[in-house]
Formats: sequence, C-alpha cells, structure tokens
Amino acid sequence: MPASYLFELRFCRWSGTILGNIISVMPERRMKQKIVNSLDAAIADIPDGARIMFGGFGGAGFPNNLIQALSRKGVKNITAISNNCGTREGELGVMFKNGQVKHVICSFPGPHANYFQERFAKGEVTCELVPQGILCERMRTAATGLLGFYTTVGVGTDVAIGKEERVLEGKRCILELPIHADYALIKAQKADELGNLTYRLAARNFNPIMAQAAKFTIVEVEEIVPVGSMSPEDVVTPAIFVHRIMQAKGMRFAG
Amino acid sequence: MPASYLFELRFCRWSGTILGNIISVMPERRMKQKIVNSLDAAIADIPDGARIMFGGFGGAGFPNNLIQALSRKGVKNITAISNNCGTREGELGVMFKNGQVKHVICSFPGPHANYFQERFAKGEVTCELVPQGILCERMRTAATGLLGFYTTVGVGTDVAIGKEERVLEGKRCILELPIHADYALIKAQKADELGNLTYRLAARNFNPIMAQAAKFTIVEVEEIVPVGSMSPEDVVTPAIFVHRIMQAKGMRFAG
Amino acid sequence: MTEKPRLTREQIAQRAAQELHDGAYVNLGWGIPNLIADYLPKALTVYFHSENGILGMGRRAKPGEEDFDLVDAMKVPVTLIPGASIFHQADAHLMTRGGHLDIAVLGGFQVSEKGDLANWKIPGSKGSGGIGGAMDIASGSKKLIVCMEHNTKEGAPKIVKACNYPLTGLECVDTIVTDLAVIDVTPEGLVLRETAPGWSPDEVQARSEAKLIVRNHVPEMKLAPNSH
Amino acid sequence: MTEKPRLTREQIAQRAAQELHDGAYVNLGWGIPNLIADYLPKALTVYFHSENGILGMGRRAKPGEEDFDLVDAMKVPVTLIPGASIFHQADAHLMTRGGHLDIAVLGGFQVSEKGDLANWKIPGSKGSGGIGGAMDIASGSKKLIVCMEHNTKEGAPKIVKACNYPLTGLECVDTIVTDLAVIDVTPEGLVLRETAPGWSPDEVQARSEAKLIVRNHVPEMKLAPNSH
Repeated sequence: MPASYLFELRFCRWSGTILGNIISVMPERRMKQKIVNSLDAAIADIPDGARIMFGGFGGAGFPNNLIQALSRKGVKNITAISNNCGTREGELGVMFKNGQVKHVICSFPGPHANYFQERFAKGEVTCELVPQGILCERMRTAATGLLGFYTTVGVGTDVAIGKEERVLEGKRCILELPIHADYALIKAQKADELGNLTYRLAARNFNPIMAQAAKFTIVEVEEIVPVGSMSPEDVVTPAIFVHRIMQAKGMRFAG
Repeated sequence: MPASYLFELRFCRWSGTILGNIISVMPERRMKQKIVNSLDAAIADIPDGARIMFGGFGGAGFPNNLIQALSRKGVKNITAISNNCGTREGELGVMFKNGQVKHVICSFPGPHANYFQERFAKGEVTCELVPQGILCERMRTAATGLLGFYTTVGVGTDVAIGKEERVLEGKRCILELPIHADYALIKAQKADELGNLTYRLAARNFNPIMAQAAKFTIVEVEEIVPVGSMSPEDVVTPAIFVHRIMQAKGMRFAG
Repeated sequence: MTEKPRLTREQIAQRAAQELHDGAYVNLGWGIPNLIADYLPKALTVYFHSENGILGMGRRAKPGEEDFDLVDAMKVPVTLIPGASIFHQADAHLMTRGGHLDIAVLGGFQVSEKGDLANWKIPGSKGSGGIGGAMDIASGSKKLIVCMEHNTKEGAPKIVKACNYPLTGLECVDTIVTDLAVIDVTPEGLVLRETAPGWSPDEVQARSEAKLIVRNHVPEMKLAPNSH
Repeated sequence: MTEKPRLTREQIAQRAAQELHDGAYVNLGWGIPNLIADYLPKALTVYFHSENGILGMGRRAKPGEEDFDLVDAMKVPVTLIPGASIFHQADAHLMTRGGHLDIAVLGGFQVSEKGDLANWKIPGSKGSGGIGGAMDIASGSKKLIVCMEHNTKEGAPKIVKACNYPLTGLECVDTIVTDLAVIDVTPEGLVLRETAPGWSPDEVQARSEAKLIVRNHVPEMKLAPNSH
C-alpha cells in the first residue's frame, strides 16, 4: 500500500479535503485540551516559590488578568522575571503590594513601581538588574538549550560584578547565563485552539521570547479562533510553546 | 510650537494622511535606492575573497539568480556559508563547478553535491562541518553582537575538536564562536521598496538569519511592492537588514 | 549461516510508531524514521516538525500537488495540516535543542551501552560527510528513539559497548528499535524490552556486542494488524 | 555666579538633530534625546527604532488617536510610518547590540575623556535604579551621541576625566552635545568641535574636568532657523 494512501485513510477519518497545500482535517482530540474556562483555573497549579516570567512592556502586552488571578490565589515567594515591576497596583504592582514576590529579575523597575520600591527598601524583595537586551538573550538561551553566552554589554559596570570576564575578538566580554522559569504568563491577541499565537503591534514585546523560554506557558488572549483560520506564515508563537489558553477581555493598566 | 504640529508639517510635505495609526507618507528619497535593475549590478561589488552566506534549504529559498550572476562575474576564493553545497550544477553547485569557492562552512553538503566533493577530494576546497542548528546560532550570534556561546551539541564528537570545553549546569559543553560574513545572498518572496521582506512557506529557512548576520544583504525577490502595502506585523525581515533588492523570476534547481 | 526472518525496514517503522503518544511533537529523521508517519496508530494525532521550519506537516504531496517551497528536511514536497506554523531555521532548532520536541527518531550506525549514538559518518568513507540537524536533535529531544538494523550487512553488531564510528551525541538515546528487538537505555544499561517475532533473548544477545539486561519475561513485538 | 545663557534642552536636541543623516536608523533615549524627533531637518527621512519592537515610528499619537498597543519605549502612544515593521524585543535588541542602528542618542550623567558613559544611576540615590535598554544600545550602535547639560545643577562638570557614577558602558560615546558644546571622542581625546553661541573654548574648558583638545578655530553652533 503506497504511503500516500495510508495517509489519506488517516486524514479521511477527519473528513480531510485539500485546500491548496493545507489539508483540512479536524483533530478534535487534542485541540480543546489547552483551553480553560476561568482565570483561576488557568493559574490554579502554580505553587508558592515558582519562577515566573511575565510579558509586557510600556503598558502593552501585559497578562493583567492572569496576574490578577495569581494575586487572588495568594501564591507566595515568587521569583518574577519581567522587564519592569508594575505601575502602582497595575501590571505586576499588585504582586508587590501583596508581598507575593521575593526576588525579581528585571531591566527597569519603572518610575511608578512604588510597591516594589517600598518592599525593596525594606529588604523584603531582592532585585537583579539585567540590561534589557541581555534579559531577552538570557531567556532565549534557556529556550534554545544553550548554556551561556559572552557579551560586551555591561563590561566594566555593576552588571559585570561576579561574572567571568575574558577577551574574545579582542574585546572584553562577560559570561551571561540562561534564565529559566517554571511558568510564563503572557498576553497575545489571538490563539487558535491548538495554541498558535499572534500579537497586536507593540504588545508583542517580550511575550514570544518568554513563551519559548518557560517550561509551561499560560496565555491570555482577546480571541480564540478555530484551528486552520490562522495562516501558517503569520503565526508568531507556534503552538508547541503554549500549554494553556484563557480567553479574557483586556484589562489594561497603562500606568 | 507643539511637537505634533512640527511632525505634521514634516509629513504634510509627503501629503500625509492618517490611516488608522499608520501615517501615509511617501519618503521618495530613500526608498528606491536599494533597488537595482540587473542581477549583475546586484552583485557587482562583491570582491574576490569575500565571505558570503547563501540562503536556502531542500531546494527552497535559494537565491539562484544571484548565484548564477556571481558565477558569471567569476569571483574567486570565496568562503561560502551555506547549509549545503549545491545539487549538481544547481544552487551553489555552479560555484564549485567553476572553482570559485576555497572554503565552505556548512552542515550537510548533500547527496548531489558532486562538484563540491570532487574539489574537496582534490584538496581544492576545505570544509568546516557544523551542526545545522549551531550553524544558525553562530550566525545569529554574529547578528546580535554577541561573542560566543556554550552548547552541549557536538560534545565528544569530531565537531568538538579544538574547541574549549567546560561544564555548566552540570553538563559538558563547548564554546562556539560567531560566524561573520561580508555578504548574504538570500531569496524572499516579496520586498517593499524599503527592503521589508516576507517569505513563502518553507522557503524562509536560513534566509532571515543570514539577512541579520551579514554586513551587507542582497536579496532576490519574486515581487516588489509599494511601501505601506505590507502590514508591519507581517514583516519577517525588517528593512534595516536589507541593503540591495533585485526582482528576479524564480530560477529553481530542485535537485 | 541462513537466519530467521527479521523485521523489514517498514516493520521497524511500524513498531517504532507505537512509541509515539497522542498530541506529541515529533521529528523524524532520514531513512527508517521517515517511514514512521505511514504507520501511526489511527487514534493518534501527532504534530510533525521539520528542521527547515515547519510544525504540523501533513502527508507527502501527491503528483500534481507539489509545491517546491513546501518541502520537508528530505526535500520531499509535503502538505500542511490545519494549525501548522512556519518559522525560520534558528527557531526550528530552538525547538530541537531546547527540549521542546517530545520525541525525535533518528537512524543509526551504532548505539553504545551508555546510549551514545553514531549516525553520520562511516569510518574510512570518502568525501566530506555531512551532519545536518542530527546533533542538535540528539542533544535536545525529550525522548530520542533510534531505528536501525540490528547488524551491519556483514553481520557486525550495531549495539556496541562503545561506538567506534564518529559520534553524533553522547548518552542521548532513550530507546532503540531494530529488526530484532526493542531496547531501552537505562542507568543500569541496555534493557531488552521486546524481541522480534520468533527471536529469543539469547539470540538477540548473540547478535549484540553490548550486554542486554533481561528482566523477567521478554515479550515478542506486536505489529499492528495492517502490517505490510 | 550669574552665567551667560546656555542652550535649552530643546536647543540641545535641535543641535543633536543635525548629527542625523538621511536614511539613518535611529534610536532616541529618554530625556533630551526624545525631543530630537521634533527638530529633524526637513530634508531628512529617518527611521526611528524603539527597543520594544518597532522600526519606523512616526509622530506621537494625537488625542483621540492613541492606541495603547502602539507605544514607544517611554510608554507614549505613537504612530507608524509606511514601511514600519513590528518584531519582538529580542530582535529589537539584536538591532541595538548587533551594530545595525546607524545612530543612537542617549542622555548622560557623566562622559569620560575616553568616552565612558554613566547614565543610569546617581551614586547614593535611593531605590533599585534601573538600566533598561541603555547598556545594549551603548554597546552596539554604529554611532553613539550623548545629549546632556554640560554641568550638574550644582555646577559640577559632567565631562570628566573618569566617571565616578555607575557606568553604562566603556569607551562607547562618539559625540557629546551639551548646552555649551559639541565634543567628539577621538583616540587622542575629547575634541571641541563647536561651542554654544556666545561661549569661548576657554569658557567651555573651565566648565569641564577633562581636557578638551582645541584644533584651529572652533565655530559656534548653528541652530536651525525654526529655533524655539
């Protein structure tokens, strides 16, 4: 029996027809399993002490609804990896307000991160400042299974303290190590039922990197669309990086 | 004078109108400068001894027309960075047939790279074999201004010979260094007049990485479209990475 | 010595297909692994990854249907299933190396008792050789299965104490499916899980250089009813 | 001591805008640099980069036009020009660090005679401080311009022999535009290129800690006719 015939049998079960070179099949079994129906369910299994990446930059692309749910759940001793530390009680702010974060890895806490700064002043939160692009690369390094990289960024600055330094290509550089996380909480515009994601404008920012880098990625989206309605070329985050999907109307804290 | 008014004056000169949040302007001066009108002109300034990246994989996304032009020009002593080494005289094959390549950095020369293998057997071409994903990462490392990375890939194999080895996260890993290039010759589906690119299906492959990694990127495209006709979210290779554009009907060597 | 029938290449693929689980993201290498897609249990939905930047490959394109911009890693024109995505080669290998693929299946020349794999070059072979994506795939997949014949054409064992062929990766193989056996690589060594129909554990051991651990009863492989 | 008038922040931006060339890809940092977009010579087309993943930013959004998914690195709602592109933050910094931007302009607390920059933290300041994208931008741009006042409010020089503020980058600055001068960082040291209107090279040197090299005649800055 030729190979193509066997394939056809398999796809016929899903009433497959060929649309251009996209075969229309409906693998019902898997595609609904990533979708949950409440914000609380979306984050229910995140334990105290988890390392969590949070997407968003400049008021855009923050998973505000998931953050609010995480705050309600009351998890403690979180290590947060995020570009900033919230704007007042918005974005990550509520997590600092409630004393849920013990350590943060970020590039720029931000001028309105007052709850973070209060906890930081009291020594209740520790903070590792990372140059923004290096924050991206250290997360991507975890995502891609590499173990570290050398960069000129931060050489001779506070960032280099305690880091290995050497010369490559005649340039002083320091060794930067991957940033791993148990979870990523991200925001996307659309998900299909398998978890393929697209983002809106500059709300993309850190979200695709964090989706790749964390062991388990939870996304809140504005819209869930049927499988097959997204062009394969337009997918920004392939479904392999997405583990749980929650449709949530956009709560926004523009700060 | 408020800032927005000054901007408006500047854009009004280009008869600007607002389309959603995309302001319709026509900066005529720059946008035509990257487009050339012949394949020979597109590669005219590539000198003997250049280091050149060539896009393409599995018969898809090869800049065949630019390669043919480069072959006609007769440049010599090229260092080629490419996943493979051509299929007979197709793709990079013609460059080996004509003895134009002195060194190749690749992952898989391929079963039909007979001209490469002939030259290699005679010692006329040297070859550095690099695992395919590491080839991508070494190019991306050059693109992003980093100086090297550690990976477990290749540890204990021929690939590790001569490379620094250490242990990170309890794993043996080797240091891999960036691959730089003077030029990238790539293939895209569409370019706008500024050089923003999109690719068709699996013809994307190495092309976006090489565009980022080389000092000067020359692209052959099926179609050139007006500035503003590509959605900003759909651009795969932003114009900043593209230096010269040539519209060429697709010559294909599927091997 | 005339031997009993061994599994065909197709039957090796058929047995290996049973190692895939529902919803898995899977990369299939050249050779026998590439045949696995033809033998998926019908109840499974599996997402095939190709290292040239595809997730969600469907069946091969039929004659007349080929699009040469949509090929797999073997240059064969393929199709996409709904929910497929396209990305560049660096992201494709971010998936292989970064531990995102559930299962990868590669061909092999030799597997050692520690799970070292040699699959890219035969010693003394002419020409440059070629690595391709195998080393990245071997380094990062959650589960690596090797499909190969148990012995070379000359009868030499390919399940060895230590590889003397150029290595692809160290301690990377989880399971070996051959024309004689299914073998798991464990911290204790190679554990014989199943034998080919009609073959005893002793007969399989006799055709292996590495020691095979036999725990209790070793069943014979079951091939699916739609066996070739 | 009552001093002569210095350039305003807007005039510093106006002078710095003259350093941009047609077709340049440009990143503007917080503070004075962010004002530069308002003072571009009309003949120039410049493509503005934002480290949150935008190339081809247009003007700020007008009231009613704001889209809070389209903000610059300062959180200000902006617009796009045709030919703009959107990408993730890792690619945005691939551009900064990888030498793809033609010009970046940052604010500064101190610049040393070797071109070291300190711009992210004042010693003894409370709180965590914050780095943002400045270190990546400083490390990789083809040309780095720093815009700042020549002296602190207390009159201390910000052009120093060696920075005693926390550093942003070593030997990264190419040109300094202050309210008193335009200064180029060269292998020989800091070269005074222009002075503010009404200021002499000696007067500028007196307000600098680092030695300024004076070659021949040092002209006064010319601000564009549409000066504020």
